[in-house]
Amino acid sequence: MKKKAAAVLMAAITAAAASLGTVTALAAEEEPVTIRVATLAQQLSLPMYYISEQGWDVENGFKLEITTFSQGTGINEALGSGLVDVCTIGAAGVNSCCIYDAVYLFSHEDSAAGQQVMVRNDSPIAQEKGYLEDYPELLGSPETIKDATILLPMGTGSQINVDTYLDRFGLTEDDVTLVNMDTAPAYQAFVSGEGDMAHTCYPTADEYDPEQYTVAFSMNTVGLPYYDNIIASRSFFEDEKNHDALVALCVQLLRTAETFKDDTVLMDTMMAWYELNGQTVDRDKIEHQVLERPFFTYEDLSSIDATASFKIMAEFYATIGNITEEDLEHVFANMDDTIISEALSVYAETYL
Amino acid sequence: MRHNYGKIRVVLYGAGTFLVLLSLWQIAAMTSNSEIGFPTPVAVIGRFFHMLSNKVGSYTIWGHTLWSLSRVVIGYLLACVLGVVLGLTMGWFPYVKALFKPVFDLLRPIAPLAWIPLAILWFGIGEKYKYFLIFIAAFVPFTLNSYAGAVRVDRQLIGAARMLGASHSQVFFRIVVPSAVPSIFSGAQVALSNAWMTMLAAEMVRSSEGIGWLIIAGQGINDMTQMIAGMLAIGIVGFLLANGMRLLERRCLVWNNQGK
Amino acid sequence: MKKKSKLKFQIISIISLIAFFAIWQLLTDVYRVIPSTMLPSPVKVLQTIGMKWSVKKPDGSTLPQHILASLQVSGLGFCLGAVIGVPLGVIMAWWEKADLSLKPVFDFVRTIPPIAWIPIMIVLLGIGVVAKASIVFLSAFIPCVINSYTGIKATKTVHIWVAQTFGGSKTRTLFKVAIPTALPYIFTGLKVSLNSSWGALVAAEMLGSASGLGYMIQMGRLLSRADLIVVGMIVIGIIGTILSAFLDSLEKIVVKGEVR
Amino acid sequence: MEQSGKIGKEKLSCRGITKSFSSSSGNFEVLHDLTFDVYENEFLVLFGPGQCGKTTLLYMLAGLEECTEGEVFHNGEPVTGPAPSRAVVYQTMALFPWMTVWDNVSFSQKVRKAEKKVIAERTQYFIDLVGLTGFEKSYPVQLSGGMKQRVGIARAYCSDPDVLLMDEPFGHLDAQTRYMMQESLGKIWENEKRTIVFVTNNIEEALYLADRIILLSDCPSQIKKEYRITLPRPRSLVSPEFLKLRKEITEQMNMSD
Repeated sequence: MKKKAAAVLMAAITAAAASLGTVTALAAEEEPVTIRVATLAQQLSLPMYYISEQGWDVENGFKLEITTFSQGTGINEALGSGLVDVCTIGAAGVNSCCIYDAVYLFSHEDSAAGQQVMVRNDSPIAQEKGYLEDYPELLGSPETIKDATILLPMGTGSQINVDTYLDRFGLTEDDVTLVNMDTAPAYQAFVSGEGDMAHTCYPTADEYDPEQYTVAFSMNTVGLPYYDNIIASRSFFEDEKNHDALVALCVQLLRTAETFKDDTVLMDTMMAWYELNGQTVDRDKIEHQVLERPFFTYEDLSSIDATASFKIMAEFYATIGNITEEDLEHVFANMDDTIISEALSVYAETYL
Repeated sequence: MRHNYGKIRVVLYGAGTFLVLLSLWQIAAMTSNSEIGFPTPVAVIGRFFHMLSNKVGSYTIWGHTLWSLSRVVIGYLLACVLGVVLGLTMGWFPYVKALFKPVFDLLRPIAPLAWIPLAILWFGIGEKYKYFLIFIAAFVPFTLNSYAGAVRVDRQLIGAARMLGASHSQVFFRIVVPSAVPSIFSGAQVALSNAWMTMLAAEMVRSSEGIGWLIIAGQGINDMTQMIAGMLAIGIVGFLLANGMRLLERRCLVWNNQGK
Repeated sequence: MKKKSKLKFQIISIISLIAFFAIWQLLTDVYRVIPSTMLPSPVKVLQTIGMKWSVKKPDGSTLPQHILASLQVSGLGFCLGAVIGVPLGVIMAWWEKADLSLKPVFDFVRTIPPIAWIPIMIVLLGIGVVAKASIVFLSAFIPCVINSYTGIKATKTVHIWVAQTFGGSKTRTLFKVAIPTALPYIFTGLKVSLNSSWGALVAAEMLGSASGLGYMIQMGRLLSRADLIVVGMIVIGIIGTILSAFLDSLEKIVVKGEVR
Repeated sequence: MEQSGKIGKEKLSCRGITKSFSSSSGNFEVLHDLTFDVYENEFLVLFGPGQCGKTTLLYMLAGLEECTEGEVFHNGEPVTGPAPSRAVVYQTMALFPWMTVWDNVSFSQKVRKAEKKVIAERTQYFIDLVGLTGFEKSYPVQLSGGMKQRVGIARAYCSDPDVLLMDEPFGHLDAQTRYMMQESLGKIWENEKRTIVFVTNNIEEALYLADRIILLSDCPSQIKKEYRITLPRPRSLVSPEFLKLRKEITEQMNMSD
């Protein structure tokens, strides 16, 4: 045991020293273009995971290196520090587009389901339902929501979710106290009696005991379209030799979305992902979580304007002051559609 | 602070208190009905030994500890070398002091953890930002204590050395540096606990292995037992590091044991 | 040092400070070597301080509110540390049984950095000011215990002998003789403890907070706003310096005839 | 002050030495216009009451302190700073705590980069001379007061000085060790003839060791009187001449001029 442990330590030191000092030279030309991908955990990383498992990436001239993150803000930092080329990210992607000049390619999944805020059954907010006619599902009223303490991971889609909810009741962030906590710690704090409302998402959402907690609102009930997006770093996007690899990646994502229409394939992949990450999960329990968040196929992207959600989020960030007006212009300027349109036509020729 | 009250009595009392505390914890855990099952000490210790042999994530506790230690070692050694050199030269050469001390005093009061966001911005979220953070956390105590050691050198010893024919640089290397060693060692002790704490913070912010990651992974899946077992590991390793440093000090400073 | 050379070094120090800021300004705004997302220029930092003084955006509170929240958390933590730490140190030093039983537990708890307690504190004490103060308490109470312990132990046995010859009971001697003599040590302990409780502020606010300088830095990180980060760091640094300067002058007044 | 008979040529000479310290409450003069010479291979003792600047005077002879007025000459050359040729034995011994006895004694040779063989020989010789054989490897913290002072003496001798300046070297020792040290210093001086300037406020010590005694007055101290001691060595502290001289000097010292 001792020798192995020492070997690990030595390896760690040499690896660290190497990364500290030398800049690793790019792989030789004819090898597939390596794309370093950052994805959010669980369901959102499935397409990338599936592509590399099936070997579809090497077949089409690119190689995926996947790292998973718990929050979009972590991915922002990865993009900012040039450790990542492409990422799947939610609302936090707006920051990357305006501050790190990243490029929005397209939205690949409707991930609104599960993005909800829980409230205790016995709390005053839970007693009032249907206060607003056009949003019958929403719980609470301006009086009960005012001065509430809400636990949520700030700077992500959940903040927009909460702000939209407040906006429906004519309130703003200044009327409540927003406490910045990651989803899991938020659950533990809320469950031990802290705060009045706690934002959550799958899989933590299912941990809440239905007898004690109900959904005050979710992205669907608040009417906020929330899609996850594929975003590329500016340097990677502008490098001509990566163009084909990017198109190929988008094509494979569309192909995976198509195969994921078959529920059993989708669920098997999900279970395989959990296995790989050393987490034991009950298949039936998580089935609804996975199926409620469909991936956009070729037909979906041809019929609806998938960029709507990203634009709404960017405008929202501007209104609450997270980004300035000219940042907003910057975001819109960075929304590219050339790659996805090329990918759609390539997909049509090969797979239809 | 060590008073020998007879070995057996020491062990008896110490073990006694630990037992009392553990049983209190056991009772509290069993009776508590909080939503999150509060683990009992037995579960925690059991999990700790379980994690010693089987993997959590990609390593056992040994691997995680080694990862954490490897990060501390690199940042710590760098801070030791630079901190001592800067501290001693600042303490002995007035020009160096005039040049570097103001900027050093400007950056010194900033808590190491406050550097995390900037470190991530500068070095990305790989390993480098952890080395930078640990370096900053250890660099300040090393520099401060070396500076204090060099400034507080006994003037008479310097007179004696010059009287015996030592040149200005010989005085620095043969008199100032050795006489600063005791206070450098006390700086090393502070630097070690700083480095250890900051390494943990860096790992809890972003990492895929290490003891800090172990706790955060536990928190991520609401596994309180893993969280507390992780803390147990941190406590043990921290305990060994601190005592290891004291032993090293006692061995190296045999000429000074009447001082401290 | 002769008058002339002392002045010379002061000038060099001022020049080096000005150079530090000038280089920083040149590298960021003037020559754009470092992008503003990585490091804002001093001018931008000043603008942000000006803006943040009255504007709540984008992190939800103005700078004075952040400062107030932080002072509240570390202040409460410090008081807890002093109120519990000092008596604990005195008891441990004065009664041998207490020393034997409490010391091992204290040494073990001491090695677990405050930040490792965060996940547990969320469950035990929630996320209010008390929970955050408990994280500060964990790093503040250690210097209090150590210094009051050393203070009492350092009380000359002759003092105790003198008190006992005049018929003082053990506890009366403690309050009449031992504690007054240990006052300078206890005061140093309080000084160190206040510094470390200000240092632990950033860790405490990682527990989940809605305002405070540590929170402001975190928000700067989440929103990729380097200027918020640097402003938070600088304000922490400035307040830290003011605190320790205040304590140094207080110490000079309070502890006049102390043995150093 | 008449010039006593010449023993050898002058080693050290002071011309109009004055020393005053400027403190917040104005200047405080310690030494006032001292002029005297130190002759080759002479055991000169500067004797005077407790606080009369004897140590400052000694430091000025060694070059560790600057003179406010006047100058110190060594073999005719003005003294500008400390040098191995004017070795000092400190009252507080000032040994290097992190060095073993061997390293302390051989310090001056090592600093001068003498070759290995010479260093080893000289160091061993002087360690044996002061009676510290066998303690080469121990640290100062492990030695008694007397032994530490022996290291101080050996260290000074080892730098092959032209003049040995001793600042109340036995001031901190208990009476017993003090007598023993005075005796061994006398013997050492017999074997290794050097010019020695010895500062003390203890009359027996002065009379036991000195060829010549310069009596200094209170601050600002001046030369009160000079005595040539021609008693045969080794002197006994109880012989009538010894006691007579002792009485005379003590009276002279207590007589305020």
